[in-house]
Amino acid sequence: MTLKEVQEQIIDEFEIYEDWMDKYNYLIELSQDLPVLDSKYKTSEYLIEGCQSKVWLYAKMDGNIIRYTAESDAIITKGIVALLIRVMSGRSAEEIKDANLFFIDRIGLKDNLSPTRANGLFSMVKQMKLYALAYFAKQQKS
Amino acid sequence: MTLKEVQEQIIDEFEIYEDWMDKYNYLIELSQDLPVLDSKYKTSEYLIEGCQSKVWLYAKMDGNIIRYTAESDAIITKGIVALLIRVMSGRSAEEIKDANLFFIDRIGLKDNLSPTRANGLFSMVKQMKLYALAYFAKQQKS
Amino acid sequence: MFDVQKIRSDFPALDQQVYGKPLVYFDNGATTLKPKVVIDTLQEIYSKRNSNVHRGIHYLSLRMTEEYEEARKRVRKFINARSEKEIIFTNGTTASINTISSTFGEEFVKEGDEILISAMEHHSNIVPWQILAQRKAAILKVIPMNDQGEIVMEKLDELMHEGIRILALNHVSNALGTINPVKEIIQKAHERNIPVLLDGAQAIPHGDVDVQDLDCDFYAFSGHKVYGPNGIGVLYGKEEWLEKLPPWQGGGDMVEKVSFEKTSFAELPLKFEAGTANYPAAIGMAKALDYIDALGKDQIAAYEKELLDYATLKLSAIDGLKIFGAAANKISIVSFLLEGIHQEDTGMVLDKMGLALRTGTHCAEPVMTRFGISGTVRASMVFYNTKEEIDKLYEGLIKLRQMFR
Amino acid sequence: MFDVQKIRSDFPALDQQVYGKPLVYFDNGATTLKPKVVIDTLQEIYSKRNSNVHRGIHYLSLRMTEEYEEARKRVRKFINARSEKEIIFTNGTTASINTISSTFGEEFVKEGDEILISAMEHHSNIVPWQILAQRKAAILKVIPMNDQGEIVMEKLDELMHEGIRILALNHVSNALGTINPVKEIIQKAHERNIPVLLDGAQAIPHGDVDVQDLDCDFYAFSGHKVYGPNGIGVLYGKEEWLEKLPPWQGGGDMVEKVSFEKTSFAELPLKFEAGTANYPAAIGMAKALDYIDALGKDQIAAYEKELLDYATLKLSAIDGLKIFGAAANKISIVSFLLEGIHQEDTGMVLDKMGLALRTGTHCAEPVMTRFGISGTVRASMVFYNTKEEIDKLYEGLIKLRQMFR
Ligand SMILES: Cc1ncc(COP(=O)(O)O)c(C=O)c1O
Ligand SMILES: Cc1ncc(COP(=O)(O)O)c(C=O)c1O
Repeated sequence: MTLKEVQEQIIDEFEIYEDWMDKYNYLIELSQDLPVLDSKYKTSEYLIEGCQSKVWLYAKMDGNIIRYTAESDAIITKGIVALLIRVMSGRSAEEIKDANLFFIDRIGLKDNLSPTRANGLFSMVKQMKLYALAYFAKQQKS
Repeated sequence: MTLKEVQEQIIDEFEIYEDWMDKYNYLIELSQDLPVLDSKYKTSEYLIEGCQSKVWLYAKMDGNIIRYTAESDAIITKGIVALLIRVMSGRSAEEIKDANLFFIDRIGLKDNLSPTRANGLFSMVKQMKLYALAYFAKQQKS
Repeated sequence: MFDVQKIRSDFPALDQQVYGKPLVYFDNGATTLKPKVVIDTLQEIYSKRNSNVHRGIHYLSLRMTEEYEEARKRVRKFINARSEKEIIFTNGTTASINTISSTFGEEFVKEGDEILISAMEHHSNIVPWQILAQRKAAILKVIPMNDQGEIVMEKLDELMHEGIRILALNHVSNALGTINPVKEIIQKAHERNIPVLLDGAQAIPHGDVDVQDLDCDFYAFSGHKVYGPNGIGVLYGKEEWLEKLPPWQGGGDMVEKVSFEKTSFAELPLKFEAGTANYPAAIGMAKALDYIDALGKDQIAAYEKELLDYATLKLSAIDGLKIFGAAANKISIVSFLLEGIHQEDTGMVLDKMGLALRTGTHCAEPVMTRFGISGTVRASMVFYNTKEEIDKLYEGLIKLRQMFR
Repeated sequence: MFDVQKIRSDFPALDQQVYGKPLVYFDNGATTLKPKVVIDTLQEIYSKRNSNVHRGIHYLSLRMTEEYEEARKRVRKFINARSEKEIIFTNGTTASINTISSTFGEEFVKEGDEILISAMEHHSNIVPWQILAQRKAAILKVIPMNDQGEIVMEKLDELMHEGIRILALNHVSNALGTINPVKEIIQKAHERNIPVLLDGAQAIPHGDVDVQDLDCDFYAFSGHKVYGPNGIGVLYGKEEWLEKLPPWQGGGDMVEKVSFEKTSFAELPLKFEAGTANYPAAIGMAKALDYIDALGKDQIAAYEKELLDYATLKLSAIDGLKIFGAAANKISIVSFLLEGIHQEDTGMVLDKMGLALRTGTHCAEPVMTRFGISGTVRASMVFYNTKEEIDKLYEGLIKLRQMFR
């Protein structure tokens, strides 16, 4: 699936939830499916700090693609992290660095990912793209 | 005339002026009648400084009564100074220190004599009373 | 009787929905909503009477200056200061505290001196002193608190000695709600010649403050936390102290005469008011104080106590809910956590139910560190809140617990 | 066309009488009146949307934060700064200048260093540097002006050398109206590695300011002088400078992490914004900037130039009237005296005719000293003023001369 297709899939999934509580319930569910981050990455090096919750993000190159794993101490944030990883992980650096994450807005989570919301999610997306940018630059050089 | 009577006289005089310009014309006239302050008193020692115009005030004891002479570099202020001297000068220290200057309000000059109006007139009245207070204290002692 | 419904109708912002749910505003510790009289005052000033104060001799400027100085008198009366000279208008508690940390600091704090604060301060009453301590190579000492969130008085006695230049303490803690025994503490400090600054940001909205009775040397608060506009605050200082301090900011209004060779400063209070004053906000704040007085400070305190007791009882009954701050003497703030649920999750879910609570450290990170947590959820209630709203919070939390089990 | 009558109807305060005469408001240099859109914005915020910014995660707080940050973007665009990080909200020009005199001063000014200002500065751009000079034993140097009220450029060249740490200059003089050739001066300063702070309080309301084009290092202005509310101002600073400077005030919002041992500061721009922001005023000011842009900065400047030329011609014709400030490049300010008549007398009489002018030193005492006078009468005109109003001033002055002959 393309980046666009995954996002549309997510939008479809959320469409059935009319109510915020249902959306949150679904995010809580998603948070439980997020693979555990190896505790050796739960250090300040991988920490993305917001005002409220913490996110740890680890990225590694797997051939041509980037794989992310992450974790958060807050559950709804973790659910969103799970979505971000579902959309972004396993793609090429080039695709990720230019990714237009339209699904966030469409499923009503814009607040959580806006820079004025002092939390780690906005920084997380930035960090995901930064990793991609770095790998991409490396690829270009070699 | 008592302090009260002089003030009532002034109020009567101003009653005929309906218009501010007429009042000011009268004050300009009054300013010309103010006896000149001896230039030796136009020093910083006798200066009462406001934000805009300057007032110099000199007081001397004449037997039991206080005589004021004063001067200002602004003409309307000088007119008001003339009125203040007409009301206050030549009276006992006791009378001056407790003087209720109701005429100011009644002839519409309250603004000019309010503490929020950053000029010398408010400080001048204060200074006149301070002189009186000082003389009064001296009299009481002796 | 305290007619809450009538009072609520004075606050237009209470009458709204968020996410289709009626708003429950429990974020009053961050900023209070404004009564109509305050909003109208701002509107009238800007629509009709606006003009810069102090130096003008034209009609509008004179009238505005009078109103501004009336506002100062109003504040003087509200906190019972001796004179208007002791009332400095600033742009908030933070600016008031920084005024003192800078000027008092400049004048009286030397290398090796100690500055005493408490473990429950808001960042605004920590960081200015840290900056000062660093600049002057002075030492910042901290009075600890106990598990209830109260100052440990015995420790205070130990810490207080002649080497301390100033004690800066919040009157009421914004994170825990604790009302500190400031009168007693000030007495102890004065016995050792230590002046005391009180951060009154959270105290002023909730009860009677009499600076003469307290005998504090400085008192700071914000307009926006006491039902007034933003951008205005108060620094009270004893005249004898303010006379001794150098001015802080330089600019218009705070000078008497200016030349390139020599500048002399204005008398109090203007010495500390550089630049164009926020007179509309000062006048707006005075209206807020009128509003409070009309309701009655005692009645407000009594009603808010009722709210606090009700909320404490109700929330304590929730399984796994822990309240932080159990001081014997508290304002109507309940800071809590649900076991196993991050404060952010709690805040986000409650938000969608129309409940506005603050979550996080409440700008009092050391308090969180003290309790070994990363933050709390805080319900800060005031006289326009109701028990029904507390019930909604209760129900919301019950639902939330089910979601996260 | 520039439809002044339509514009006037946007400013409710213009529609009033004082002493039974229609108000002629020529005190715009002190503070401007506010368009309805600004007043309404404040009212709407306080009635509906008010909530403290930045840390909250509930609906109202998030919306308010967005609006506040939008206002910052608006300001960035208005002065063409590179990024929002360079836009610090303060509570006015005075606070903006003091921020730099304190932080830049703390960091970069040492004993014997020179600070350069001009002979036509407002007290707000003199006193902060005097305080700094005194604290650091630095030397304040003054660029003289000529009889027209213009910077003497040759003297500037002489005075400018490597020992100067900073040059602080008004973009436009509030007492004389002079528009300084700041771009050229900044170039000269930069050739000698001298950073430049511009006091833009009087420049921003009158024309286009592009901080990148000017290449100034710091730029300060006030909301209330640019048709916005009181209690808000802007400090622009080049990012590389702001990064180098220590924070000024300590408090909430300007910190990243706080502990008693170690506090780290927030990123720009929050590093310089301690305490609760005046977000309603910031948003109100942004509306004022929108209003100005809708009118068109060039159109405003052209119309105000017309007013200036008309007023200059008209007033010059009055016997014994002397205008102070005859710079080739001026904003619409006419500062004058009538021979033999004290400015206070002039102001008081004009006031009673409904004409609001400022009299005195205009917080620029050294300018008065330079011209050997104790003050002037100042008509400061903006786009909502009219030639008919200037006619009224002319007639008023004629009448006044007769009274005082
Ligand atoms: C040139 C200039 N600088 C600074 C200021 C000070 O502005 P504020 O009083 O808004 O801080 C003014 C306004 O009086 C001014 O005209
Ligand atoms: C106890 C306390 N001190 C200081 C402050 C700072 O007030 P402001 O942000 O209005 O300057 C606050 C408000 O957050 C507070 O609660």
